[in-house]
Amino acid sequence: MLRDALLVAGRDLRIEARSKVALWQVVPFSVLAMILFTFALGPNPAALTVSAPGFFWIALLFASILATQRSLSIEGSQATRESTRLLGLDPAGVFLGKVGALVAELVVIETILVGGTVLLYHVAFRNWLLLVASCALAAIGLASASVLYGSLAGGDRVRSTLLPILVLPVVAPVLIAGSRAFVAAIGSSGDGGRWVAVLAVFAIVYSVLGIVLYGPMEEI
Amino acid sequence: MLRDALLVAGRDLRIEARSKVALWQVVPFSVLAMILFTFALGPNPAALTVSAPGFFWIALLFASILATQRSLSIEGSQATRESTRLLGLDPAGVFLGKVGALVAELVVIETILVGGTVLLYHVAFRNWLLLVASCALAAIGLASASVLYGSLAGGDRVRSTLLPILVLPVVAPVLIAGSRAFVAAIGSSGDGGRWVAVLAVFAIVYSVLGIVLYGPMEEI
Amino acid sequence: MRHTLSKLLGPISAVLVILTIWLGLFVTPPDVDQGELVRLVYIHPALAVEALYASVGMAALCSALYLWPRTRSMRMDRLAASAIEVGVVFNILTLVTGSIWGRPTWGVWWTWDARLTSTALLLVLSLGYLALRRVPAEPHVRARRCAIAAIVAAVNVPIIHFSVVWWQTLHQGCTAICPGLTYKIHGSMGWTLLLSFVAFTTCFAWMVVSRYRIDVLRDSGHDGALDDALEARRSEGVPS
Amino acid sequence: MASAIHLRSAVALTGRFPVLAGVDLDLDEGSVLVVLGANGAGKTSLLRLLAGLLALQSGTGEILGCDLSSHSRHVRRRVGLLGHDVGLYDELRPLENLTFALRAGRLDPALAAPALERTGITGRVAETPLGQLSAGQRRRVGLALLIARRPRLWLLDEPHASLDAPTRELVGELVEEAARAGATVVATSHEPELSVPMADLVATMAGGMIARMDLGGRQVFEGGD
Amino acid sequence: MASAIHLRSAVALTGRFPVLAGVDLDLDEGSVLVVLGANGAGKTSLLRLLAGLLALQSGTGEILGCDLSSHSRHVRRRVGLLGHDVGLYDELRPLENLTFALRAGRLDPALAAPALERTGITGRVAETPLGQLSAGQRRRVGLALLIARRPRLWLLDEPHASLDAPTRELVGELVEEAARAGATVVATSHEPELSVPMADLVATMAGGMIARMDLGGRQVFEGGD
Ligand code: HEM
Ligand SMILES: Nc1ncnc2c1ncn2[C@@H]1O[C@H](COP(=O)(O)OP(=O)(O)OP(=O)(O)O)[C@@H](O)[C@H]1O
Ligand SMILES: Nc1ncnc2c1ncn2[C@@H]1O[C@H](COP(=O)(O)OP(=O)(O)OP(=O)(O)O)[C@@H](O)[C@H]1O
Ligand SMILES: [Mg+2]
Ligand SMILES: [Mg+2]
Repeated sequence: MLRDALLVAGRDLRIEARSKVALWQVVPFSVLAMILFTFALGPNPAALTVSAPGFFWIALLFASILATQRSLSIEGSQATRESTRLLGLDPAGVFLGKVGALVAELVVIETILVGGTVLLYHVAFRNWLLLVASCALAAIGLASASVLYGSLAGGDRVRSTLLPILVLPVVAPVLIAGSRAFVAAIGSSGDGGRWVAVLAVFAIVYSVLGIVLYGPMEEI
Repeated sequence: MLRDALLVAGRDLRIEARSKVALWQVVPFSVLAMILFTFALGPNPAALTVSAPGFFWIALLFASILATQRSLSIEGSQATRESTRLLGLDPAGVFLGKVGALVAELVVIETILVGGTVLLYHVAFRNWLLLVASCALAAIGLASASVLYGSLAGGDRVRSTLLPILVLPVVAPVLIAGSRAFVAAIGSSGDGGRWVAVLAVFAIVYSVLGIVLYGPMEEI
Repeated sequence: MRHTLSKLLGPISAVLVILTIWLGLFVTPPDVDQGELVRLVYIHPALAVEALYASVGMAALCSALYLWPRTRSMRMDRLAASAIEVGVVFNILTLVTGSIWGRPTWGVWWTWDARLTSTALLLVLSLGYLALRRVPAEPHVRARRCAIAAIVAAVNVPIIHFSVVWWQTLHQGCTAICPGLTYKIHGSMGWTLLLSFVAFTTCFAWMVVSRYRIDVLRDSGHDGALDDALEARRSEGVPS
Repeated sequence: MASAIHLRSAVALTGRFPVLAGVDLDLDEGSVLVVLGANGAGKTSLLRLLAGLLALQSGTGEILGCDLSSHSRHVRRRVGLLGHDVGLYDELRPLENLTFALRAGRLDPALAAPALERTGITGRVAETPLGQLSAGQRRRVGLALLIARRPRLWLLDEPHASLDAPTRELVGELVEEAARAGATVVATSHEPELSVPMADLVATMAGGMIARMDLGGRQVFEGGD
Repeated sequence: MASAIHLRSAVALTGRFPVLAGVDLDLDEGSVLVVLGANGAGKTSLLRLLAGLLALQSGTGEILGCDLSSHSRHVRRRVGLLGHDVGLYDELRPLENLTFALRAGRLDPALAAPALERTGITGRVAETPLGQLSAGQRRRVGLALLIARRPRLWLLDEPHASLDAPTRELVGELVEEAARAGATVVATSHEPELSVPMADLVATMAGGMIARMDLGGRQVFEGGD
C-alpha cells in the first residue's frame, strides 16, 4: 500500500512540477481571494480583523478546491481512469498517494495565506503552535475529503462544477473549527484545543473513510 | 452576426437544458457559499447585515466563474473547438451568443441569491429599481468579461484552474460597485446611481471589447 | 544607432540611479516630521509610477500593435511580455518599499488605501498574464491570447483605480492617509524627486530592453536551432 | 483546372517542433490526393495546415485561391475536416449536431436527415447523444456532416479507420462523387489497398515532407478507358 | 487447456441501454479470438466487460478463473487492454508512462525500454510528452505497455487502427508470440484480411450478441502442418 502511495504521489508531484499549475494559478488565486473579501467588507480595519480568521479559511477552502480539480484532472479522461484501474494499484495506496501530494501543495498555500493574513489583515498570532497544528490537520482533512468526494465526481467536464457543491458542505466543519481555532490562536478566546481536536477528528475520519471506501469506489 | 448569436445561444441553452449543470450544481453552490460566509463571520447578526451585500457579490462572482467553466467546456476539447471554427461562424456572433446564454443563467442565479440575502441575512431592500438595475448590468458585465477572458484559457483541463485567477481581478470592480450599489439599495447610503453607472460602463466596455477582440482570438 | 542607444541605456540608468540614491541619502535634508524615512520618496513613487503606468501602458500599446495586422510581429509580443514581466518586479518593489514606509508612518505594513489596493490587484492581473503565457500553445496562438489579455488588463486598470478610490473614500472608518501630500517639498528635494523619476524610467526601459534581448537571443538561438530541428525532422524520413 | 492547393516549402511548428519541414504541394480542383506515410510523418499536421488550423511558420500557401496566412478564416469556411477525433458536441444528438453545423454554414438544415440516412445513422442511434455512440458510429456522423456540407475541399484523416466493411465502401463512393462534383479531396491512410484505388495522386510523407509522388488508381483507371 | 474466458448469457448496460444482450463465450488459454461485427455491434463493450470495467448485469462470467462480478479487481490486474484511446498520461513521456505502469504492477521497470524499442518509440519521440505524439505513436506506446506487462489476457480494440504498415505486421507477431507464451488474446477488428489469419476463432457480433463463430487462419495453419 505504502509503495503504491509513494508511486502515485511521485507521479502527481512530477506532473505538477512539470506544469506548475498549483504554483502559477492556485497560489495567486488564494491571495486574490483575500483581497476580494476585504472589498466585501469595505476597508474598515476593525471588522476586518474580526472576520480575518474566517476569510483565511474560506480562501483556503476555495483554493483547496482548485488544487483538487487539478490533481484529479490528471486522471481526467475516462480512458486514463480505466487504464489506471487496470494497473492493479492498491486503491488505498492510490488514495493516500493523491492525498499526500495534495497535502504538500495545500501546506504551501496555507503558508502564503498565513503571511497574507498577518500582512493584509493585521492579525497578530500569539499561539503559533495552535496555528501550525490546525493548519496541518486541516490540510490533511481537506485533502482527504476532496480526493474522496472528487473521485466520485467523474470526468473533468462534470467535475469542474460538481466538485465544489459536493465537497464544500462536507468540509464546512473545517471552516468552522479552523476559524475558531484561529480566533483562539490570536488570543481572544482560550478554547483552541477543542477546535484543534475537531480538526484532528475530521482529518482522521476522512483519511480512514478514504482508505476504506476508495476500494469499493474503484469496483464497478 | 445576430443570427449566429441566436444560433450559438440556442445551442448552449439546449445543452444546458439537457445536462442541467447550472441548475443542479451552480445554483446550489452559490447558496452554499452564502451559508459558508455566515460561518466565517461567526454568530453575530449585526456584522452579517453589514457585510451582506459584499457576500452576495462574492457568491455571485464565484458562481459566475463556475457557470463560465461549464459554458466554455461545451467547446472543451481541442477537436470540438477546431471543428466549431471550421463552421465559419462570425466570431462576434459566437461571443454574443455565449454571453447571452450565460447572462440568462446568471440572472437565475442572481434571483436566487437575492432571495438568499433577504432570507439568510435578514436584509430588507428599499430601492428595488436600483437592485434590479445593478443585477442586470452586473450579469452582462460578468458574462462578457468571463467569456472573453475564459476563451483565452484554452482547453478544459487548463481552464478549471486558470480561469479564476484570470477573471477575478478583472471583475473586482463589479464586486465593489455591486456591493456599494446594494448598500445604497438597502438605504444606508444614497449614491447608488454612481455605482450603477460604474456597472454600466463595465458592461459596455467589456461587451464591446469582446465583440472587437473575439475575432482576432479565433484566428490562428 | 538604436543598437548603440540601447547599449548605452544600461550605464546611463546605472549612473542616474546611483546619483539619485546619493542625492537622496546624503545631499537632501531629512524631513521635519518624517525624518530620515522621507528618503524613500526618492525611490518609491518612481517605482510605483513605472509599475502602474509604464509597464501596463507599454504592454497594451505593443499588444494593440501586434493585433493590428499591418504591425503584427513577434517583436511586439516579446516587448509586451517583457514590459509586464519587468512591471511585476517594479510592482513588488513598490509594495515592499511602500510597506517599509507604511510600517512607521501608519503603524501597519498594509492598509486598504485605494492606491495600495489597486497596486495589489494590478500585480495579480499581471501574474495572470504571465500564467497565461505559460500555457503551452503554438507561438502565434499564444501571442494573440496574451495580446488580448494585456489589452483587457490595461482597460481594466483605470476602472479598478476609480472604483477602488471611490470605494475607499466613500467608506467610513478608513484610516489610511493619502500618501505624498503630507509634507512640503524643499528645493533640493524637488530636483532629486524629479531625477528619481527620470532615473527609474531609464532603468525600466533598460530592463525591458535587456529582457527583450534575452528573449530574442533565446529565439534566435532557436532559429539556429530551428534549422537544426528542420534538419533533424527531415532526416526522420530517411530509413536508418 | 483551377489550382485547389498550392504549397511552397511550407513549414509549421507545434511548440518548437517543426511538424511540417518544408512541404511543396500542388493539386488541381476535382482531383483526389491520398497521403501515405509512417506514424509521425506529418499527415495529420498537413491536413490541419490545409484546414487553416495550423499557422504557417514560413513558406507560402494558397487554398482555393485564399492565402493561408492572411485569409485563414475564408479557408476554414470552405473546407471540411474529418479528423482522428470528430469534434462534435457529445451532449447533442447526431441530427442536432448536423443541423447546428448546417445552420452555422447558412445551409439548409433539411440536408441533415438524408446524409445521416446514407451513413446508416438511423432509428435508435440517431436518437442517442453523440457521446454515447460507438467509435465507428461517431465517425459515421462526422462523415454525414461532410456529405451534408459538401465543402469544396475534403480533408479526411484515415477515413476508413474504425468503420465497418459496408461503410468503408461508402467512403470510396463518397470520395468519387465529391471529386466528380468538382470538389478536391485529400485523404491520409494507412491502408493503401483501400485508398490508392480512389486516388489520382499518391503522396508519401516522411519527416514532415512529401518524399515522393505517384499516380493513383483513379488516374490509371480513367486512362484505362 | 484451462479455460481463460467463460461467459454465459452475459448482459451489460450503459445507462439503460443493453450494450451486451446475452453473450455466450468460451475460450481456452493460449488461443486467439478475433471479434468482427458492424459498428455498434458491441465489440468494445465486450472487451470492457472482459476487462472488468463494465458491470455484469445478469448472467455469469469467469475470467482466468476469477468470477467477474465478485472478483473484478483480480480480473483487472491480470488483463491488458488497448482501447480506442490508450489511457496514458499526456504530461509524461512514453518511458515515464511505462515505468509508472510497471512499478504499479510490481514489475521490473527495466522492461520498459526494450518494449518501446520494439515498437519504434525511440530517440526524439521517446522524449516527447505523450500528449504531443501523433495518433499512431500513442497507440504504439500503448502496445509497448502490453509488451512490457505481458498480461495473461490481451484485449486489443482494433489493434491495427492508425498504425503504419511495419507496425501492423508487428501486431501480428506480438499476438502470435503472446499466444505461444500461453497468453490469451481477444482482438476486435474491421480488417478481416489482417486479423483473421492470426486467429484461432473468429466471432461475429451483432446486436450485442455473438451471431456466429468460425475457425480462424491460425487454427487452419497449425492443422496444415
Ligand atoms: C504597500 C504600500 C504602498 C503602496 C502599494 C503604494 C503604492 C503607490 C502607488 C501605486 C503610487 C503611484 C500613484 C500614482 O502616481 O497614481 C504611489 C505614490 C506615492 N506613494 Fe505610495 N504606496 C504605498 C505606501 C506608501 C507610504 C507608506 C507612503 C508615505 C507615507 C507613500 C508615499 C507615496 C508618495 C509620496 C507617492 C508619490 C506622490 C503621489 O503620487 O501622490 N506610499 N504609491
Ligand atoms: N511539441 C512537440 N514536440 C515534439 N514533437 C512533436 C510535438 N508536436 C508534434 N510532434 C511530433 O510531430 C509529429 C506529428 O505528426 P502527425 O500527427 O501529423 O503525424 P501523422 O502523420 O498524423 O501520424 P499518424 O499516422 O500516427 O497519425 C509526431 O512525430 C510528433 O511526435
Ligand atoms: N447510453 C446509451 N444509450 C443508447 N445507446 C447506447 C448507449 N451507450 C451505448 N450505446 C450503444 O451501444 C453500442 C456500443 O457498442 P460498442 O461501443 O461496443 O460498439 P463497437 O462494436 O465497439 O462499435 P465500433 O466498431 O464502432 O467500435 C452502440 O451502438 C451505442 O450506440
Ligand atoms: Mg495522424
Ligand atoms: Mg469499438
